[in-house]
Amino acid sequence: MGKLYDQLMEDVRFVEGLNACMNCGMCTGVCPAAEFYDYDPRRIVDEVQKKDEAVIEALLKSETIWYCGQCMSCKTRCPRGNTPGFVIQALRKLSVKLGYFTCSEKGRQQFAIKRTVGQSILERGYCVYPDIVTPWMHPEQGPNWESIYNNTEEFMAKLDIPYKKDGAGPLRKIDQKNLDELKRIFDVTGGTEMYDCIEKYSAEKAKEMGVDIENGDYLNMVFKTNSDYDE
Amino acid sequence: MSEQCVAKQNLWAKYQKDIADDHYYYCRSCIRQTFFPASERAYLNIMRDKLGKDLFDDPNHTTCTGIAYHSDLVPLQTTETVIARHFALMTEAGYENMAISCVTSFGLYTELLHTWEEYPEEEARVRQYLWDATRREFKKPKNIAHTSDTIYKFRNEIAAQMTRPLVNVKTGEPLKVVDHIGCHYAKMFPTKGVGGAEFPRVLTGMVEAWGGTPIDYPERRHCCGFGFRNYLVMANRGYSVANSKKKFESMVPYKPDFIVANCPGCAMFLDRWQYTIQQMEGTTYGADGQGIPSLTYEEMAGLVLGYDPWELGLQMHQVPVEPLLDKMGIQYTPRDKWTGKKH
Amino acid sequence: MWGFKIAKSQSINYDRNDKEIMRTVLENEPSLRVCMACGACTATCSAGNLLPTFNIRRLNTLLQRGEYTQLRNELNNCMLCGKCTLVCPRGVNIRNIVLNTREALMKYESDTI
Amino acid sequence: MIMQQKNIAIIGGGPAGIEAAASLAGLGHHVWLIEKESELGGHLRLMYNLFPDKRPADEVLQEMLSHVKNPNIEILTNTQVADCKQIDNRFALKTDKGQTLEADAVLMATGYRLFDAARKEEYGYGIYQGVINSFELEAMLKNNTLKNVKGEVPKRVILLHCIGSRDEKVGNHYCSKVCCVTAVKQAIEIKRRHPETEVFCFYMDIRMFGPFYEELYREAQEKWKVTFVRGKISEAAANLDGEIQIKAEDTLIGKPLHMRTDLLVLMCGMEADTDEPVAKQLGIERGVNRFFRSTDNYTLYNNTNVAGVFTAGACTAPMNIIDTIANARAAAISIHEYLKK
Amino acid sequence: MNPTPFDIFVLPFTVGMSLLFAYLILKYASWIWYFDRDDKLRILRGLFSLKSLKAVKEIFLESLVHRKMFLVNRRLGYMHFSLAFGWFLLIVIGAFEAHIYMGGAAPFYFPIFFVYFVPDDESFFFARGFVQLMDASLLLVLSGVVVAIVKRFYKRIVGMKSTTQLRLRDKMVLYSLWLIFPLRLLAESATCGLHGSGGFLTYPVGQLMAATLPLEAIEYPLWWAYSIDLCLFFIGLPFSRYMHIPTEMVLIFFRNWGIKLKPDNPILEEVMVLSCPRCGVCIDRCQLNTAVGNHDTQAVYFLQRIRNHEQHSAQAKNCLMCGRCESVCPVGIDLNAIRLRHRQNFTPETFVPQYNNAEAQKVDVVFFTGCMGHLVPKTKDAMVKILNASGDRYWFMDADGGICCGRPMKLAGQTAAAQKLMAKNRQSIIESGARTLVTSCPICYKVFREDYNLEGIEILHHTEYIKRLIDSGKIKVDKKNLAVAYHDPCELGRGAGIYEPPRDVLGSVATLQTTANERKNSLCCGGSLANLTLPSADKARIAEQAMCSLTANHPDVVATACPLCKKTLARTQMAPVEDVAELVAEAMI
Repeated sequence: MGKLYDQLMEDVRFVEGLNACMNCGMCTGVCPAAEFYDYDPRRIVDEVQKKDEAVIEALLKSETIWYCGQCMSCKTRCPRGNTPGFVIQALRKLSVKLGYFTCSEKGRQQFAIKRTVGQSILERGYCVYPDIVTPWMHPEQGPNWESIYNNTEEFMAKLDIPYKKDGAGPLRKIDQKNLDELKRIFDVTGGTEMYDCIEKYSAEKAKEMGVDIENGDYLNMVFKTNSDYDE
Repeated sequence: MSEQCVAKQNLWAKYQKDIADDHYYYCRSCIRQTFFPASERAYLNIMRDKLGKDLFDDPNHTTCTGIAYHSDLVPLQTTETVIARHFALMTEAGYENMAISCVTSFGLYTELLHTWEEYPEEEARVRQYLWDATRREFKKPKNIAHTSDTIYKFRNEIAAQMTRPLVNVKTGEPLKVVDHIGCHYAKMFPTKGVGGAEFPRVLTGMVEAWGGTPIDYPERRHCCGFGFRNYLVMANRGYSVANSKKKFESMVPYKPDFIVANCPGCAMFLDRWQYTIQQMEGTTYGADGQGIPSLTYEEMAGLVLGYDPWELGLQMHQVPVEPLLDKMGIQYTPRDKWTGKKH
Repeated sequence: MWGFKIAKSQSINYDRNDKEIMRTVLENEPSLRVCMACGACTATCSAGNLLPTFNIRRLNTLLQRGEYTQLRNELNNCMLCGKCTLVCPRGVNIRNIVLNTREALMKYESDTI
Repeated sequence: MIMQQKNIAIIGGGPAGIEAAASLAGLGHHVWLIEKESELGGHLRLMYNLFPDKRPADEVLQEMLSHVKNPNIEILTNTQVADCKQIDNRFALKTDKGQTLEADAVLMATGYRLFDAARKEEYGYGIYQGVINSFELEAMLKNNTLKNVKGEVPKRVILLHCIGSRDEKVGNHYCSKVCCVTAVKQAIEIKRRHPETEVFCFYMDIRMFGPFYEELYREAQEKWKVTFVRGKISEAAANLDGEIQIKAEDTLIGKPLHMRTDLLVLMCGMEADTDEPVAKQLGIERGVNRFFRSTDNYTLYNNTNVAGVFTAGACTAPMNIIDTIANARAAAISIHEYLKK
Repeated sequence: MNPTPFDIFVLPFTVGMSLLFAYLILKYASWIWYFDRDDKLRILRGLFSLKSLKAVKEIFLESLVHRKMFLVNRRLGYMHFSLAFGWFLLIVIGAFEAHIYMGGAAPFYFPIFFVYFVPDDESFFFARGFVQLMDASLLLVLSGVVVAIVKRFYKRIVGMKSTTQLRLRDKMVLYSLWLIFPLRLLAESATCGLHGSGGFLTYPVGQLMAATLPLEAIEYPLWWAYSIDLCLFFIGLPFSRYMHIPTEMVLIFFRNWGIKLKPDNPILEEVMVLSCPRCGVCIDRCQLNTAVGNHDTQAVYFLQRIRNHEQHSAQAKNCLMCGRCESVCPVGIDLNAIRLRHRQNFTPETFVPQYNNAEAQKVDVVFFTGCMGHLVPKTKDAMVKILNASGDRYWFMDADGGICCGRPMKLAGQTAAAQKLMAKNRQSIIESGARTLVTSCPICYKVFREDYNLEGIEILHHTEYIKRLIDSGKIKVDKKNLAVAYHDPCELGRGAGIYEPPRDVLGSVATLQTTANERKNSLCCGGSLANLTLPSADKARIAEQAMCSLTANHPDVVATACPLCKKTLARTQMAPVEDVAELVAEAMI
């Protein structure tokens, strides 16, 4: 394993996303996450470009790299052609790869996303599907959604949507052949490996924290814990 | 024409995007099909039946993994290869143009093609991955457009068939429309969006062509707050809603009649967060105290073309759309909202 | 039920921020204005040497933007040793700014409670 | 040895052209000073006063113009060079008025083009009335018409540095050098007239390279109470009242900063005038910054790749008036030495 | 025995005098009442001890003779001496005269108006002598009055550049004081003129008046005027600066009985404030006056503001606390301590240190360079070299930076916060097990000595430590051909009384020059941390003033023993400035 900075340099997004930052602050000025979190993309880019291994390691274990919402507004504005959002992606990927993501509360959430969106891709062929937008996980979806969710089949039928049916069209069922192709792509491109990484390190962390991962306690915990709210 | 308009026209002139004329390979959106399946159907219907265009809706199409990618579940190469598979499916089906329904996908496809230009070795690597996994090969698309680009392109043709312009039938005034553009539509590659990143034309062009008045407001360019992991994980949703709230508070003084978005996620969030804020804080936005309806551009196009609101799936919105329908003078049967209307 | 709370903006809202303390301190120690943010104070700071998150240079800016909450927290770390004032190339009496800000903050807080 | 009188064509009648003409005439040469506008002076004509001494620009211009009242100088205003050819060591210039000028040397003093602020789309220049550029502010100061969109004295003015400079997004990697001190000068002038107006400068780095510039910066802080914020504004948008809402990061704190302002002044940088026809016809090379490339930046600054063609002033790089005058004199000496050979 | 004489004009005086006495008795009683238990015990124990005798002696020397003021300024001293001592003589001699005349008890107004009641009676014992003595005393006082009046208008006559500025109330009392003795002279002379009596002063003046004025008509009004003027003065006294006369004496007693200024008890401060005679000696000593041109913050004005309950926070902060004023104050007021007390009033105590020192090492000697020490690395390196050569087992406690000694915080009035810092350092020092604590910084040195309670640990400034090393032969130095002028740091010299060790050390490595302002009279460098508000340009002016004095004899090097002084003086670029330790390190063999 090379130095952290060298590992980051292996990611094309990092190479593309980081030229030389002059700390003008345009990215932070427009960043939605900087407004609502203690988050400063400029500082992250500046810290990374210093190539200090200890600093990078601290970042990989930090909360701060997980705040970015990936809107990429920073890419539009940077006068040096940097993309802090890409740098964040590279940092997060390395954090997952090295298992550092479990060091932070926000990083641990990767497990919840993997178990929901991640699973859905391989099981249904799409990231999002009505079945996974459960009202208890998504109270903000409101009563209309709740009634649709409870009668999806009937509702979609009335709208003439081929929900879980064969053939083309929205919400149709993806056949196994295509799902198999997706899985093989995941296998050869490192997608499966990354999923496994999330599972493996999360299981280790769950054990360390004494939280049961099998019965869903760990998932529930990472899905719902936000220390900022407790203050 | 005012100085301001001239300046905007000059700006838009710089961003004349090439949009294919016909024969599109259609790329489905995870979020749109989940929350606005009827919008999708309306889009296909408008393109095919109203505009006589050829679109191929491929049963083999899957997600591009964009949400997982931006949530850091999968590496870049996985997403690239899944997208490459779509290129292969398109090539196999004999198409060269893509119409992409999802803004995240659109941004990713654009980014991918850009990356391959700059880093050809990356393209070679992905071709190899795709071959290894699926034995498929592909040609890169000649043209990729967001589905809103195609509607924008044919906005005048739609206007010609329009039955319900964006006009308040009671006052005769044009409806005031707030446009919201998905961040990944043009912020990453301003030249790939109609009108660029700062004053995008894609939705305001439709609004103007169909008789409405687009509203500019200070937080127009701000993200809706989706933020991938910031919404997907319950604990983080405070961020997501706060960003939408920031937008609502900024747009309210302009008294907009409705919001229109080209990104499926944004349209959904700008709808649902109004409900959430109302429930959590008691604030209802909108001049009439009934919320500001947040439509997809397909729904907007469907309404002006005289589609039945419940066929367009407007009942899936949490903010009631009836006041808007009333303003536009659209007839609807309240009882059909949930029971459906067989046609 | 919701599992989250609507986040509050952490931005500096200059229009909304109260500038009373800033005005008081500027009146008592006008040298505050000429800070050019070189960071010499932070570099030499005795407290910053022991507590790297403490940045005496940032105090000046926080004060001038009316960011009193963060200011109060940071202010409590200063030992008043005076090195910052001694090294400042613009002759800013940083030590007196700290003193005045502490005094003004205390008065402000007792007034606003 | 008495040198035979030579003919020199100076393209551009701004400060560089004027000063070079005066110097060359003083050395005994005959000069055509060709200016496309109806008056000499270039951008200097648009300025109210000049840093660092705040001397009125008109006064400086008039003094410079008094030097070109010389029988050796033929001033051709409202004139453009339509065609230009090099024949052996000489240059044949045809003007759009049909004159043919046979010159032994050509001096390019074509100056600069102000960066078009509309290209920084995020600030809405041209779209939002409250967003103006630095020359428009200078005109307001010159005509005493500093007003917000409602026609009142602005309560707050923000000057934003580095517009079109140090910005890869518009293809300009270089620093335009004069904008920082111009902003400081303008900020002081606003405060001098309207002490109640709050004036802010948003900057990335304050570059006070000339004598008494740093002192001027300090004066702006200390005496005039101008506030300096380190951070480039990311976005500007008008609200219903026509005020401009800005978003930036206060990088010295590390947090986003939001505020409203009556006026947002974009301190536009300098760009090379790449459409200039003479340079194209003579094949004068430009550097990566698109300004004319010097043969050597240290010893042959005013020489170009074409023998007999010289450059002076802001067509070589962003330059202030003081340096332009010095540079024009240097160019005159370089031409004189070239013609001696 | 003569009958008791009386006239109605004595009433104003009697009333004024009675009121004054009543006021003073109440005042003295209230002070003692408000002292804490310890101080009350001190008074009880001291009252009938030798301490009281010492106090009487001091009162005689200082309040009457004004010995200290004579030492500072002879003309000013004479003024105060003539007024105070002359009046004292008038009272004492007058009392004897009256009592002898009466052959027993006399009403207390009687001696004051003796001449009126007994214009030409030479029958009693020493009557002629008394007349002459009283005239002599009156002349002494009058000479003082003349000097005082002249001083008011031509201050340089008494050798002062600045004199105190007065307010209206003070002026009225001052004029009433000035008038007392001329009126007495006129009234006595008028009576003497009518009776052809009088001494060497009153007789000629009386004759002159008789020749030129209608004496019968004006004699009686003059006595009235004299009495009324005395009354005015006595009533005005408690509200004027002349309150210092009755207060200073009390202060001297209190001091001799061992009562000290305390942060939480304002009584002694009140006594001190009232004791200030506003002689103005402090004004010319103050470099904020002489170098910066400030005429508002000097001790006399500061005390005046406190007394008058005027805004004085700016003055409390704007003081170098160099101690130059305190060291010459004729009344011996604790001027720095009072200044510091008034910084407590408006400073919050919300400070919580979130840091710690490096782990303590077990050694014999702890070396603490202090915050400022890190700004003069050459001094620091010199000390490391010397410590390495000493053979002592030492720990450089703040080698990588440490917690501030706490004195800067204390000087800013944040005592409780300062104590939190001190506690941390104290713990580290004690944990090291060292018997000796050496510091390079006089600021730290002072606070270590005064506030740290490091029992069993000897606290040395590095100059003291180096002197021991040289004396004991632990380090050897070579005397260089170098002329050195030494600058006494305020905190080390006036602050801690360390004048000789640095000079001794310098003497063994270089040739020490004498300078115009040495030891107790040394000038402040201006860098003082005690001044909270002084702008940097003004600090530079003070530094230049100090350097002008130090470089008068063109030394090769100006030496000092404080990192802050070194840094501040070096900025003037008027001469190379080195710490004593640096010169020693260079001279080590």
